[in-house]
Amino acid sequence: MILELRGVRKDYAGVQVLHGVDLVGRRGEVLAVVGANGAGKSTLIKILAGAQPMSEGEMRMDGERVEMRSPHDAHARGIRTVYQEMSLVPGLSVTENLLMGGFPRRRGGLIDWPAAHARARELLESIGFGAIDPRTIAGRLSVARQQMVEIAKALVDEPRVLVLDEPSAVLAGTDLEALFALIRRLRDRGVLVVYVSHRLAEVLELADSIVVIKDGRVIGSTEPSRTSENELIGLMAGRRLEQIYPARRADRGEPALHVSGLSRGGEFEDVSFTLHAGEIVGLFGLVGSGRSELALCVFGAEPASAGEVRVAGGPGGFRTPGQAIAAGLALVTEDRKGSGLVLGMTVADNIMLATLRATTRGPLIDFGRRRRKVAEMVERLDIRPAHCASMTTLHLSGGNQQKAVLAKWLLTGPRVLILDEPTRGVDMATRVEIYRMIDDLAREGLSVLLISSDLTEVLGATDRVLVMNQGRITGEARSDAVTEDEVLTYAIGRTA
Amino acid sequence: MTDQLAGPAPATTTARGRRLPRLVVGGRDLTVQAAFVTLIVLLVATAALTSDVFLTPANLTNLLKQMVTTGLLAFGMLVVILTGGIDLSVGSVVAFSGIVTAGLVAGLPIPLAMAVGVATGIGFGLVNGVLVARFGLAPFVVTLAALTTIRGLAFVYSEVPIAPEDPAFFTLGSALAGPIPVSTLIMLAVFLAGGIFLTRTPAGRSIVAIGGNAETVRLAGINVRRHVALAYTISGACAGLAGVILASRVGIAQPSVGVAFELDAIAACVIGGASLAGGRGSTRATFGGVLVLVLINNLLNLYGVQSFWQQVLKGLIIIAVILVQRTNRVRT
Amino acid sequence: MTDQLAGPAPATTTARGRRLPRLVVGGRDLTVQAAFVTLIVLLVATAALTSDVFLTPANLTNLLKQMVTTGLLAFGMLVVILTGGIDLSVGSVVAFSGIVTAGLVAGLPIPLAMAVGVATGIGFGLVNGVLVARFGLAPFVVTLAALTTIRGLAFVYSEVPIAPEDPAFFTLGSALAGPIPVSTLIMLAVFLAGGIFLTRTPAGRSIVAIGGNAETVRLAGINVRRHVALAYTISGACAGLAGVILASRVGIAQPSVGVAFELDAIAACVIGGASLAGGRGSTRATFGGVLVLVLINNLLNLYGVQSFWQQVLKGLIIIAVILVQRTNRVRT
Amino acid sequence: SSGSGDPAPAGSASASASGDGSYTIGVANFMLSGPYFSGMDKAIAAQAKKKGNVEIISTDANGDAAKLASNVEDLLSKNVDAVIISGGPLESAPAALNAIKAAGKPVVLVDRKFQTGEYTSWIGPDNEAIGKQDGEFLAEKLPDGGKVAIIKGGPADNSIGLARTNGVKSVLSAKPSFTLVEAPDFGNWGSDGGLSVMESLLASNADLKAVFCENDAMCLGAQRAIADAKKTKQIIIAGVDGQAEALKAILDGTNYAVTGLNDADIIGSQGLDRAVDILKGTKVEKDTVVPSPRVTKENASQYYDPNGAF
Ligand SMILES: Nc1ncnc2c1ncn2[C@@H]1O[C@H](COP(=O)(O)OP(=O)(O)OP(=O)(O)O)[C@@H](O)[C@H]1O
Ligand SMILES: Nc1ncnc2c1ncn2[C@@H]1O[C@H](COP(=O)(O)OP(=O)(O)OP(=O)(O)O)[C@@H](O)[C@H]1O
Ligand SMILES: [Mg+2]
Ligand SMILES: [Mg+2]
Repeated sequence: MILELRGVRKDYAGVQVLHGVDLVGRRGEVLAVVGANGAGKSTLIKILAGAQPMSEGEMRMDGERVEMRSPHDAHARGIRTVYQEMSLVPGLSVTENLLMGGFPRRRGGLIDWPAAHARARELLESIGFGAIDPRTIAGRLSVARQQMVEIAKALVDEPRVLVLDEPSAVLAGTDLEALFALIRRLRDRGVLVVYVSHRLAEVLELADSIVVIKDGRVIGSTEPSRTSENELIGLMAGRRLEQIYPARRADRGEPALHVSGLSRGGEFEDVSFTLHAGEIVGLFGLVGSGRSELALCVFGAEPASAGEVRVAGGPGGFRTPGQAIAAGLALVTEDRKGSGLVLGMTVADNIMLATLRATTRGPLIDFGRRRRKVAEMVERLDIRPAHCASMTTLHLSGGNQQKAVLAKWLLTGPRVLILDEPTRGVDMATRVEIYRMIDDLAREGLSVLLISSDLTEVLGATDRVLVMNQGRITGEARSDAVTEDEVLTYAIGRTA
Repeated sequence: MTDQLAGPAPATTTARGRRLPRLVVGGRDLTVQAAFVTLIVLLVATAALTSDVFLTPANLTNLLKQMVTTGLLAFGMLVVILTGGIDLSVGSVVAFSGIVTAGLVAGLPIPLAMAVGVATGIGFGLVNGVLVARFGLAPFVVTLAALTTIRGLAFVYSEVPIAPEDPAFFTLGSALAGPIPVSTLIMLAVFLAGGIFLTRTPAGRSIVAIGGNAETVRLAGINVRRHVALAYTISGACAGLAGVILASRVGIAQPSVGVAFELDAIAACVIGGASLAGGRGSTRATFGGVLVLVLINNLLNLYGVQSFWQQVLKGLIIIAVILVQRTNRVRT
Repeated sequence: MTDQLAGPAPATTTARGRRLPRLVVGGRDLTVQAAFVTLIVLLVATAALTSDVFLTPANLTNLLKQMVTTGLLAFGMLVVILTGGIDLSVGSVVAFSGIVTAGLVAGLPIPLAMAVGVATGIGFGLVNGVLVARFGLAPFVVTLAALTTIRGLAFVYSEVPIAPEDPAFFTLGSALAGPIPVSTLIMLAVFLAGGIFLTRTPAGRSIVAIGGNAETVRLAGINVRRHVALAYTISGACAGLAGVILASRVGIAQPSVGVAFELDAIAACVIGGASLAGGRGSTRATFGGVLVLVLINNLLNLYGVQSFWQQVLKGLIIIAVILVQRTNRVRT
Repeated sequence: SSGSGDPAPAGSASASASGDGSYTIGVANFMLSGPYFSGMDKAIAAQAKKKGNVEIISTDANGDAAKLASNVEDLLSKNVDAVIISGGPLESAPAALNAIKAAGKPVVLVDRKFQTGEYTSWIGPDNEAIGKQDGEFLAEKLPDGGKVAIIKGGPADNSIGLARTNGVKSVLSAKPSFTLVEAPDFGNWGSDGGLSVMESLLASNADLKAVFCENDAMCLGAQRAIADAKKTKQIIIAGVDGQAEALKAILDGTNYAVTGLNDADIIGSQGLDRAVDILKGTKVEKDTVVPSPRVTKENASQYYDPNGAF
């Protein structure tokens, strides 16, 4: 089986996003598609999946031209897709989400629920996700589990082509290994797997061939054996990146934030740590270890059941985010769409959201000053496109959305910046920029807490790392004096 | 499979808040259901203890009769609400189907006339559904316009009430099966069949899923438009049926009947815990909501509360009920 | 800064569909606005060409007067709709504030009585707002209960209409400033100030943002509850003001006035392109929506369309208007 | 006619302005969505047609007092010669009356006499007298007295309803053998409301002897509830209005015993005559009470017209 795209073009309201993309995939192959944020990967995938019509070009399967007018057409041809954006129905059970397209029925046409649950369980087990109870309401699962359900959903009836758009972004540890094993098994069974990811190490490990997309064009295709991470980054970014993580000098200053004995029933227990000015501290843990809850609690967005948060030489015990912000805290949450942005508003509106009262003249917002501030941030963080200020945030690519969130918080002039998975779904080049920005901020005296499930990142970009396991801090180490294995051991909870 | 058609609101809204004591049976959290049943039991007990009329057969039959219209409309409304929509036109459809049926009785056999009445409801529902589903118009506005248009059409059909002479016209509305009115049985049958439809058929599940995340359902290859249109058609059918039954019960069809009926139907769904954002609601709890409303009305009447104060109290009680419900909702 | 307070609906709804010719000026897509202005111009032109009464000063003054109530309610409603809520209680608030004002005129100076009337509106709005914001109850249900309760209270205050004797009571509603009614000027002032509030003050921007994503706004350190409560209070204030002006204009306050006023207000917002999901809507376009509604009414009257057919046509025209609007909305 | 094309400025058009003896008369209905009110509107139009030289422009305010005022303004801007207001449940309309006065046109009120404001003439029923009449009938029919229920219409028409109820009460409460039970809930002037209010009444008052409703529509609903409760032989019904279905029920000898005729046809047609008389300069009575005969089985055939407007 061969899947071919020829000269695919796509524009959104006149803005050209894909400029004639060619792509060939064969059965039993893992075809990786890489590219910077906004390069057009997701758009390409939506076209493959029938979720978006192409403006021009053609698609062939086995040499035969196919028309894809709806996701239904794609399903019928055995193309199954896992989208970048989560797309489960949160209120329904895992079983329903999995079998939505076709339930087992009894005579009379009614759904046979016991059979449905059994089938869902069987499916989850067969692909190594047996830990998920199919009766659970999908919205109550952790993000990682939801992602696994999402993948399982694509495998309900043997696909011929499986398209995965950044499936690993929210996975770590054993979950990630399970996913890789699954992909390899599918490939060996003759499935074509189209794989999009910003984690290049992963791509090199998994892919049979790699296609690099830049600004809506294919600018190269290669094989893992013939390239390197650095070369790929260079291709994607259009320039060479010398170094991913800036060299850190651990010149930590005065204490900036004290967290002592902080607990919140069921989520985390007795968490204590201190952040210092000029310091970047990583907080590593497996997905679901309670880090995000902790961050929200420190930020005053959720009440603690015990313990205290205090800004050094300042107030503590924040009961609202407003108080925390006033004291110099800023929080970039892990869920851009859900709690980072107002997607329907302009980028300028979003960037100014936390500092609405800072640009007023009298009771009114001073639009001139506001425009200047926004332009400054857009330039400083290189948010693209450059004229994005008046664009609806929804239309920005994921990485640029993330930068807009960051811009919003930098404008508050924080002393302590908490970043929860800030590089999830962000391309390598942009990551490097983000690391450099974090580094710059720390040099200016900010203290940064970097929450991440990416071990390499946690060790590479920070001075010190805290490890969390099941709601407790189980380890602490200097980042340059600890190995990945040691950190993992703390995170999993086994003593080495 | 529980009757609660779908789970709690997305994580962001449930993320904050206190922990309250929960009632968990066999791994399922039944606190909300239990609180709700308690509420109804409390209402009934208060009524039974404080009024010697409440438990008389006459009053109970009354209660059963009085829940028919709200019940039928509430079920149809629930289906629409599950998709994330709303149907404001049901009161006008009640008027239209009733007056058309009464008007046709002169020339057609009664069952046929009634079938035509229900069919007009189906027709209006379908038009609403197509406008919402096919053209992507806001349900609130489409059905608001329908409310006005259909009410006008009812008056255009007949400005004056129509009272069919044939006493057989009254049968549907006044017949009893043992102690239970036939109309109540019809309403219960609708709820029963509706419950099965929503929990156990692919179409029903699709409707629930659409309210949760329509794009996902579309990407799963399901025809979202058709299912949304179906939901409004069901609501129209229920309203048509309610109109026919009401006309038969009153024995006279008025073009002015049914003003603000939609509000009680919506209130019943919401008291039953349905989310107006779609995707969450249960037939059983909606039926509970109907019970609560009818009980409140009946109680206020039995206590002889004066009409204006009835309105004041009814509003306050609704707030109280959803407040209680709210406090009991899952807060993780 | 455009007056459109926030961007188009999320991608899911705009994802499919045809390309239509666009009007782009200076990089901004003005197709929707242009279509809307065209619609109003067309309505006015039709009216002017086909009716010799339309352009008479008497009729124009009439038009200006007729838009006051819907206009005031529509602005308040827009603010609430922007937060993603709805206020069904405005009609009852109109009745309550009117009757209280008329009742107080006997004992208080007229301006004071009127201030008290507006204040009752503010009070009810605040209660609605607190119930929605503090207790997280569904706006639809809270304001539905308020609709019932406040209407009941209006009747409890006075079962019969109150007609103050003092002719000064009529001044507010009937005074003219040149050719323009003072009440119309007040309404225009509300729209003007409201437009500035929503686009150029931190509180206004917060309200718009809350409708887009309340959690994001909360985490940005903004007090979401307070702003939501503020939105309902503004709606209550507008309704209170509308009630006072209406009573003064009619010269008599009735407890039964204002039934279904909320529907016109909502229709005006939606015709103006506001999204009932919140976060999207514009004061200018809402004012356009008010104009469209008032023009339709006036035209149907001028043509002598029979009352029930007026209802039918009004519904159909609303559908047509939002269909046209829809087709013109960005489709990518 | 002095129709809309006439450039004559408002105020100058008096009765004599229409030299050809034809008139345009505006009808401002407060609400047409009740059979009684639409019957009245039709009666006015029918009478105008009969006269031949009168053109009618009818408007409906849909129950909105402000809209009534602007409808009247619309009519005045179309330069009608006179205005007839069918105020329905509206208690008064100062703004409308003031506008008409300012335009110097005559205004005839039909059915509803406004509590305040200046009008030229009024033609309508005496609601309290109708209530009294029903009460007297019940007293005759039930010499041993008993329990009598009263079903009120409710907010939308309050002072009319109040007058009717007070009429009944003034007769029956003077007789110690009668007990009056007022339903707490309103029937909202419709048959469906009458039905459910009656059902509630029957649940707590099994021993009712009669029921009085403020209009016939509610009585018709109440009659069904009584039939369903199998109490047709025990309870007699007294209404007001003379709605066709009620007249028929009375004629058929059911337990619908009496109604007070509040004839929309008569009031409407006399209202139009009155307006024309005024325009012609004829001297007219200011207030005219249209008699409301008591309709029972004996005389019902005289009033029942199966094809009547109301
Ligand atoms: N619905 C839309 N309307 C307008 N522009 C859009 C829309 N969706 C995407 N775009 C634009 O198309 C371009 C490609 O976006 P796409 O999502 O395909 O990028 P991507 O390669 O998947 O990026 P990322 O790595 O950040 O996910 C971006 O510039 C984006 O702003
Ligand atoms: N809506 C929810 N309902 C039930 N449990 C939840 C919900 N959201 C999170 N949890 C659970 O709460 C625990 C803590 O979650 P939290 O998001 O704080 O963890 P985390 O370490 O930040 O992991 P992640 O990387 O997924 O964010 C996890 O076990 C998670 O599964
Ligand atoms: Mg992407
Ligand atoms: Mg997390």
